[in-house]
Amino acid sequence: MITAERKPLEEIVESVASFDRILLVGCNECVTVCAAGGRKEVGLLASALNMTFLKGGKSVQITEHTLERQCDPEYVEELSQLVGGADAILSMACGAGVQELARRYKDKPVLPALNTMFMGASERAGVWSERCAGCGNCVLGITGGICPIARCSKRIMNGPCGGSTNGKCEISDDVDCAWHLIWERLKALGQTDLYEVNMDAKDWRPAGGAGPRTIVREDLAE
Amino acid sequence: MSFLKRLTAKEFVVLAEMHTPKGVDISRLVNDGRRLKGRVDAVLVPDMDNGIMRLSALAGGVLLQQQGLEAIIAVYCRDKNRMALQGDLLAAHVLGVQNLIVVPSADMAQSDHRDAKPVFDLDEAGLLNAIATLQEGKDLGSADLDGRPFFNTGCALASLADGAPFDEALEAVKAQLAAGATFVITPPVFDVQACAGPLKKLGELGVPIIAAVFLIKSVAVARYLARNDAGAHVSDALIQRIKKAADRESEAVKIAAEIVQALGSVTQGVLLQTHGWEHRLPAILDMAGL
Amino acid sequence: MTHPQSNQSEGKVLVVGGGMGGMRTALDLAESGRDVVLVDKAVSIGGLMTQLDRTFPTNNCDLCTLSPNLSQAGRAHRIDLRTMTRVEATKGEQGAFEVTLTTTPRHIDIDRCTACGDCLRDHPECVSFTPGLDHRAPTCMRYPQAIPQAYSINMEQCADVDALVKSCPVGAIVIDDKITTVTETFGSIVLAPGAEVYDPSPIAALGYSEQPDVLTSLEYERLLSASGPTGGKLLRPSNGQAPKKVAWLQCVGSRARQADQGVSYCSSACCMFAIKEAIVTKERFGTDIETTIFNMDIRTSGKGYEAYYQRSKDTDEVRFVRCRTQNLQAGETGALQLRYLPEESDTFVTEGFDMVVLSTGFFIPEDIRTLADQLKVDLNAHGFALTDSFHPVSTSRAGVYVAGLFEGPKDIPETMVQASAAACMAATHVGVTPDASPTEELPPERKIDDEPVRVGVFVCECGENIGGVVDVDNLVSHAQTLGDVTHSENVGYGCSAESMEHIRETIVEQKLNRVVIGGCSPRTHLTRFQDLLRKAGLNRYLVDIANLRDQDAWVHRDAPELATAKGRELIQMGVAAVRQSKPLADQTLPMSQDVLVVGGGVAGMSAALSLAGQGFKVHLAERENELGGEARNLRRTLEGEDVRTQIEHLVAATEGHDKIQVYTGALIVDHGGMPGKFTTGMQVGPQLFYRQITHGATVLATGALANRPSVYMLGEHDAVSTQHDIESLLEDDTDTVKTWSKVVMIQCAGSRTKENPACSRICCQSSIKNALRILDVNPAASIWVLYRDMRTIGMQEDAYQEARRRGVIFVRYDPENPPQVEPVDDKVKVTFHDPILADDLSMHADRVLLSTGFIADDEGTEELARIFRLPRTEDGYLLEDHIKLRPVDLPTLGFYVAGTAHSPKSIKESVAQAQAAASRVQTLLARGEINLGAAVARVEASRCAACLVCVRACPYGVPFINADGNSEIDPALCHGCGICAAECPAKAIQLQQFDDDQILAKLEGLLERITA
Amino acid sequence: MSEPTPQFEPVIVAFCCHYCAYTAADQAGAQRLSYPANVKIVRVPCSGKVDALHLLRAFEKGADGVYVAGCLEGDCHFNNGNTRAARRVTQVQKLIEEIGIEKERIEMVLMSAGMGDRFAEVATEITEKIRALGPSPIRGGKPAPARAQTKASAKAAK
Amino acid sequence: MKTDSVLEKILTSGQLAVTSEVGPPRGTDPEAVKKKGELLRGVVDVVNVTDNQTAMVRMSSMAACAHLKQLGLHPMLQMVTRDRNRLAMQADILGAYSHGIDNMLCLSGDHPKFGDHPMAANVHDLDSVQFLRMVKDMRDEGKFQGGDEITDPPKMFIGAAANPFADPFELRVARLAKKSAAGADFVQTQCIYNIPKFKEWMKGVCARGLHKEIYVLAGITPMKSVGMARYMKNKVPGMDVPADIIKRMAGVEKKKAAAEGITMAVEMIQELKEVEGVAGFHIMAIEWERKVPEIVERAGLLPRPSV
Repeated sequence: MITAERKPLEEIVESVASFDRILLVGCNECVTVCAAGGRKEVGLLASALNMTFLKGGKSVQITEHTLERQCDPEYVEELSQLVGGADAILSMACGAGVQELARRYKDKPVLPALNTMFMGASERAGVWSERCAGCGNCVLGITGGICPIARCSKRIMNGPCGGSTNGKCEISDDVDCAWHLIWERLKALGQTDLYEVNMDAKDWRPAGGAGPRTIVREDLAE
Repeated sequence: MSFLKRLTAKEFVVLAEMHTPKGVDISRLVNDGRRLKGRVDAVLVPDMDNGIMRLSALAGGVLLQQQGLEAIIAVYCRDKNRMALQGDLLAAHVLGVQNLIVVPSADMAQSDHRDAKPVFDLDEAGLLNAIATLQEGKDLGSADLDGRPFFNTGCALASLADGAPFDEALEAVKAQLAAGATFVITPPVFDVQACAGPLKKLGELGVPIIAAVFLIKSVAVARYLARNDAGAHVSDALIQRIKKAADRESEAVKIAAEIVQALGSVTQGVLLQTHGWEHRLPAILDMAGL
Repeated sequence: MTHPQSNQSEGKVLVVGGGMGGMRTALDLAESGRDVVLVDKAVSIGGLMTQLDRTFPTNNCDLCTLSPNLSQAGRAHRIDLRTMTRVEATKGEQGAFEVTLTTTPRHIDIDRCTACGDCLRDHPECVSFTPGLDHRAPTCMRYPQAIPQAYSINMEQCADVDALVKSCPVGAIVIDDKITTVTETFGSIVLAPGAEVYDPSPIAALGYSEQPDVLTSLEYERLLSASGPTGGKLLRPSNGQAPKKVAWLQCVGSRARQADQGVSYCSSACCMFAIKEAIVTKERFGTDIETTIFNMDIRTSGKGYEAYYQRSKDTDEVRFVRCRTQNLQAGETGALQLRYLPEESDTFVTEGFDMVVLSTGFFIPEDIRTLADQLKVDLNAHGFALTDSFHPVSTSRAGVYVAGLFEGPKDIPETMVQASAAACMAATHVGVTPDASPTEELPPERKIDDEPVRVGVFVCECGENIGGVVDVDNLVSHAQTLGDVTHSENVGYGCSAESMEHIRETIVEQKLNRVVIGGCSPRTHLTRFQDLLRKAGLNRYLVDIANLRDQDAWVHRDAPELATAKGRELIQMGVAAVRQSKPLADQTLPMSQDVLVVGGGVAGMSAALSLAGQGFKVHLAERENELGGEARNLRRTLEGEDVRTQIEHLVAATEGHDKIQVYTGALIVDHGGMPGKFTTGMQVGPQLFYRQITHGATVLATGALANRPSVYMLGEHDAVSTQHDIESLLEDDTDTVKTWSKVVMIQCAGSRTKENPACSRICCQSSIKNALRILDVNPAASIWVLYRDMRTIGMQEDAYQEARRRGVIFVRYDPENPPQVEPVDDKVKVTFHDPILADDLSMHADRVLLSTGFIADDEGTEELARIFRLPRTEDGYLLEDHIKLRPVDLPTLGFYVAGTAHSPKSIKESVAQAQAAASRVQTLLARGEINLGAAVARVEASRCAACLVCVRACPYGVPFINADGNSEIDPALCHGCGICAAECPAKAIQLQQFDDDQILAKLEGLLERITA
Repeated sequence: MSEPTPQFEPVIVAFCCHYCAYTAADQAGAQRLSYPANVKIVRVPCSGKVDALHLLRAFEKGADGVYVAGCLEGDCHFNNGNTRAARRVTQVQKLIEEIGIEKERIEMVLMSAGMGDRFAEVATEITEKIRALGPSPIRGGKPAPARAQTKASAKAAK
Repeated sequence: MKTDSVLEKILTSGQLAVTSEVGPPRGTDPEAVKKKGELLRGVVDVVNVTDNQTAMVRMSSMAACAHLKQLGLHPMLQMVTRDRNRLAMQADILGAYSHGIDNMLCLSGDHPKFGDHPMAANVHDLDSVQFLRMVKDMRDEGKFQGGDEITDPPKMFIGAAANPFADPFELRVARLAKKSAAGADFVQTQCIYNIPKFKEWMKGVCARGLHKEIYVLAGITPMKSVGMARYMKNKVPGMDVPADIIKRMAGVEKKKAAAEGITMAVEMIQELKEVEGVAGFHIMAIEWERKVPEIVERAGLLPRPSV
């Protein structure tokens, strides 16, 4: 899941300060699950913005709407009725959603209300952690299902470095040493021999090193 | 690795106690068991402890083994004569239950069948002897068996209370070890330091010692233990700690986990006794870092 | 005319007396599935309590607390209510009593009468109301919520029968109504005929007959009542002016030394009654009114009463004067001159008062003695029904039970306890009958989807309670201005039967589809109004209550304008919320019929045996290793009963009962579920084996502890012990007792103190019991009792007087200056101040006996209260749902309390409360199914993002993601907390009854004026 | 009688759980304990039902102070609704601070059903505190225009 | 001989090598480096020059190395993967070698979180193992990492760092093996305080025969004070300072603490000399270079061999 968190209110307020009618659009996918941009957060932000403007003596019309998914044109189309009545669109989706709105509604400023963070998993209620860096060349099969690219602070592919203590990364006791986890997992799987293999220098092209990436499924693409 | 292998390899073992139902609704046992799969080395199934008639430990143990757990079942002398005992032991082997623990029989004063006739055909050492005999391919009547069963058998220490109670219990354990038991399970330990003496003496026996860790669920239970069980060493500070906790249930789990951790370097394993709060076992294991 | 009766009525219980006690008995029996005939000689039921204005210690309006019971009694279809009916004769025995009942003609067809009052207006001479106790004939209806809601006519007084008949617009007058006599068969009989209040006229010195400003306490109560002769204004009958100085004289007609001065026992309730009247007087009519209570002892030994007494002194500045004699005469200026001898003085004092209230006690009148005679029920010397400690509501005749004042003088909570206990006992003789005759055919629910919203607002005045502070008419007219409100009115007492019917009619006539009641707390009254909507053909969830009483009028008494303004806002909020409400359906589950009783003392065992006797499976959990509780240490009661033998019997019966599963050494460790289906886990026996029990109801009989305070050298000197300690000594070692030449007893040792503020209730009688017993063994002993107030309530007073007669010396001490105890070899020296001698005395005692009473079992109840989530009082006793009317029910449905876990009490009171708890349990379990209400979480699948937040947040693990990939919540398992709804990031979950639209509408309703 | 000095009368919304705080409020009434009329109670089944959104909307509609009153710690009738509510209150405190509203304007209080006196005390204290803080900063501005919340189903596009 | 490195020569000859290090200044004045270098002349064989040590910006290691080289000392270029991608790294290696710098140490580097630029991009195009492989391939295959041939490849004597104490301990030997396999000729270890643990590690290294493939230089850092000891124990990632070391430091008077630290370092070297597989010492006297001669002398490592 893509995770995100709300930008500081001040930054959002500044970005929409010059508009009188704002269409605030949430997304019912990933950002709902990570409590950043679902109906509830849309409601909270609308309230907060409204109050901020009221405080400044300004009256702003905020229309709330939450789409099933902001990164699909068909869902985004749903907004066409509402966009006319707005001076700007404030999106509570990930960067993909924001860009999809901007692509579809070319004459409206589309502003992000969230900072898109990472692809992560939910550790427990209310806690999400980075799990995948989208590097385009998955090595999880030889690292015991734990990604050194996303989860090692130094992206070390032949770890661990010399800084880990008690299974924790040198940068913080709150961060697990990915290589410690990998090693434990490989041990449990009886695959410690996989560790001995030196992983070659990584080809970063699939990770975006070669520019924006596109996936085309020939059989599905029209 | 099986329970026996871990014991032999001197690795720390984690056991959990799971009671069979009084009745035939096994859903709770099975569900709690599934939740423990992969988290403990084996589950200990007591048999009619406290003199409460229930589903037999053998059946409970087999059920849990079907869930992918390894079972240790309790065997004792109060309710069966040597015929029934031997027959059930053979059955246990055939059904795949190979871990036994010989336990003393609970007093029937608190039983729900106080009028029942206690058998005591054998005593604990006699039962261990019977197990050894069976393993040699004979029964107590010296007849040859078709096929020899194999068991990994432990015994239970009766008391950790300093002085005479412990000394007597220790002698009994020695006798049982001599009769074939290979590991010992202690009564609940609440204060590892206070029990250091007895635990040390047990350690000197040279067999794996597994200490019971009991989840104290309430202040009343803590007080009860403090008042009624000299070997428990439940201190007033512990009672106050539970009492002052905002969430007594979580505090109890924390205390159990701390004891487990403290025992890590003292004994070769722990037996978690949650008595009905098996749903809390994962929390104890998490907190104890197991 | 006599109707020969068939055998059909075997399954019925006859309840005689329609006061609070009789009503409670009848209601309990009806709710637990028994058919009841409730007879009362009066024209309407309600008894004495209907004449009270407010009751202590909560100072609630009685009419408000009582009326729900009354109208319930009137409508419960299992109760056959027969007013103006007397018991004439009985035959047969338990299981099949044949009882002859005679009904006086009312000349009114109750079913037709609408209580419009036209007959009264036109023919006051022959239309009768019970005039109440005011000998100055009030002109009002006895009370506005009377049940049945009908008048009665005395045809003999009627001069023009034709005119009378014509005066009735509905033709309800029956000219040829005759006395009817029927003989019916009853399985058992409960006697709750009440008592009468002493008429002080014979005591000339009190001037009651001559002086209009001398009133009885009940008359004073009528004067305070909103429905009373002055419309709730405190005015002197003599001149119609407000009094500035009011005196109460206690023990008028009670604790009398001579027969012509009244009865010798203590009437038990008058002290609290007087204190309450004094406080209410100040609260309602001005703090500058001087209130003085003249008394011998203040006997406030009920639960919470001592604190109320202390508050009256400290906060309300009620003056208490202890004195011996008094007489009254009118002074020259019209003031009443009261002459009295203060306790600490030897000269008489004369003081003027504007009004004098005589706190008159109870006595059993001749007609009740006659009733007892007809029922062959033995009475004691005072005319009260004979009972014993272990059978507190059983009369001498098997199958006949007693409750309330007829059993002995008592207060309302004890009456309510006995009433339920009597119901429990009476129910043992009659089976549960199927609910064959639902008298209320509910109309089908109206479909309102297509209707425009039409809100009706009904605002209660609740007498002075709301109307005295809030401008109700202002609220009514304000409501009319609110959106969608099509009807708005003032309904007086909204919960009275009359008003309820009016509201129902209005809903139907005006086609209202949403209702807002401005009244008291929805906690207590929402269900009643929901039922009303249902009767009016609306879904029950289309109503909201604006809490104008508990959260407005009562708390803003000093600021009526603010209260009115807030009331308007509360109504606005209510209207806004109901506009958003939708019809909802209730969820149900079957109930477990098993009962968990916690505590194996006298109360626990009695409750268990009562329930098991009725066929319920009982799990009895006792934390000790044997049954018996504190009472194991007792030997005899004041009345001389052998406690030990009785306890042994109880234990044997409990352990031997095949419906009772006893768990000794049982510690409760967890609890969950809901009323009707609780699960409780406990650890049992030496190995702490875990058992989990599923049960429909829970009785807490966890007891209290014998107090052992570190005072007066207790525990430090062998000559100092508690009353408790010497029980066995007195029985088994009389030789030692014979060596005592001087015994000093100190009362209130460790009770009524800062640490343990409650009165322990039983210690005064214990000391009397032990004093008399010591004298039996050792007549030469000199016994001194140092006390603060002797609280020998009821018939215990006789024993107190006997002790005085036999030479026991009673000396009052001041808590500020308590007795001093010092060791002198094997004796102790006791020094104390004697107020009568006005001197310090000092004596060497062979034995000092401390009356230490009870202390709440903090160790036991603190944790149990946490596990069961029940509130406790500040001093650690379990807090009941309503101190007066629901003394057995705990605030969480399905939990009941019995015995000293509730408050200090005697064995007799404990057993009664245990039986009462058993009765209350039956009323719950008879419902058969659990109504989970409609407050359940619902998922709007199209919005659900399947994020698992609800799955993780639910405290009960109910939500799950279903095959469609959406969260699903089983309404039968949902507990209705709404946590999932609050956490759902997609706003896909709503908690019905509390959905966001409604909550936000409330906010909007409230804050309208700011944003508008 | 002296002329009452005109003072700022704050509007305070109290979300009270049915089992404890609301009962305590009724208790206060039964005991005739007085507290400021500024406090208006919204009854909820559990303090855990109070959504951050409700708290924020209360301010938006013009409340000067808001509090959530739940059961004592460990006493929640629904296990832990009160602690959840407390966490939400903390979250909303942060949010309103971002908006520029003093975080003291919202708080969580705990009480048992029997604590009528505590209810009155808390209501008085909070009212005084809010009174001292003055009107909510957002009340200085113009009224809030109604905000549209589109009802169109998001699934319609599917 | 793979290279012309003096270090390689000493190690190949079987003599104990001694290295030390200097940190370049946070400014442009080369004197500081030169001064520190002078202190070490004749005392150690090769002087490491750190690369943005502790993720703080300093004069580049290559420039500082060049200054030392001009003084006739033998510098060792340290390089971390944190700040450069593979292009920049290779370019700098070519540049360094062109200045006659023929020793280098390949590291991953401290995380920027600890430094003065926590907001900096954390490059890590390669990890240290991949880095070693790249340098080795440049030297032995004469190829850039991308595969193109190098005219006049750089002949670097390649070093790596090893922390025998970091968790998981059981992995530490294997990790050394990986570095060795990737191309490391020698390894300088993390400061050693826990000698038993170091010996255990060395035992593992020898058991695997690694000591025959890679030279192990034991890291030594003298303690200046008990405060430093505690800091190292608690604050420095991957450092293992046993309690008895702290106790020993705490047991002496404050002004004698530094001397005690030196003595302890000397004792350690003497003890470690006897350990199989220890090929030399890397003395990291952080900002205390003036004490290195004393340590080396008292440890009986003087005079340094000339090769």
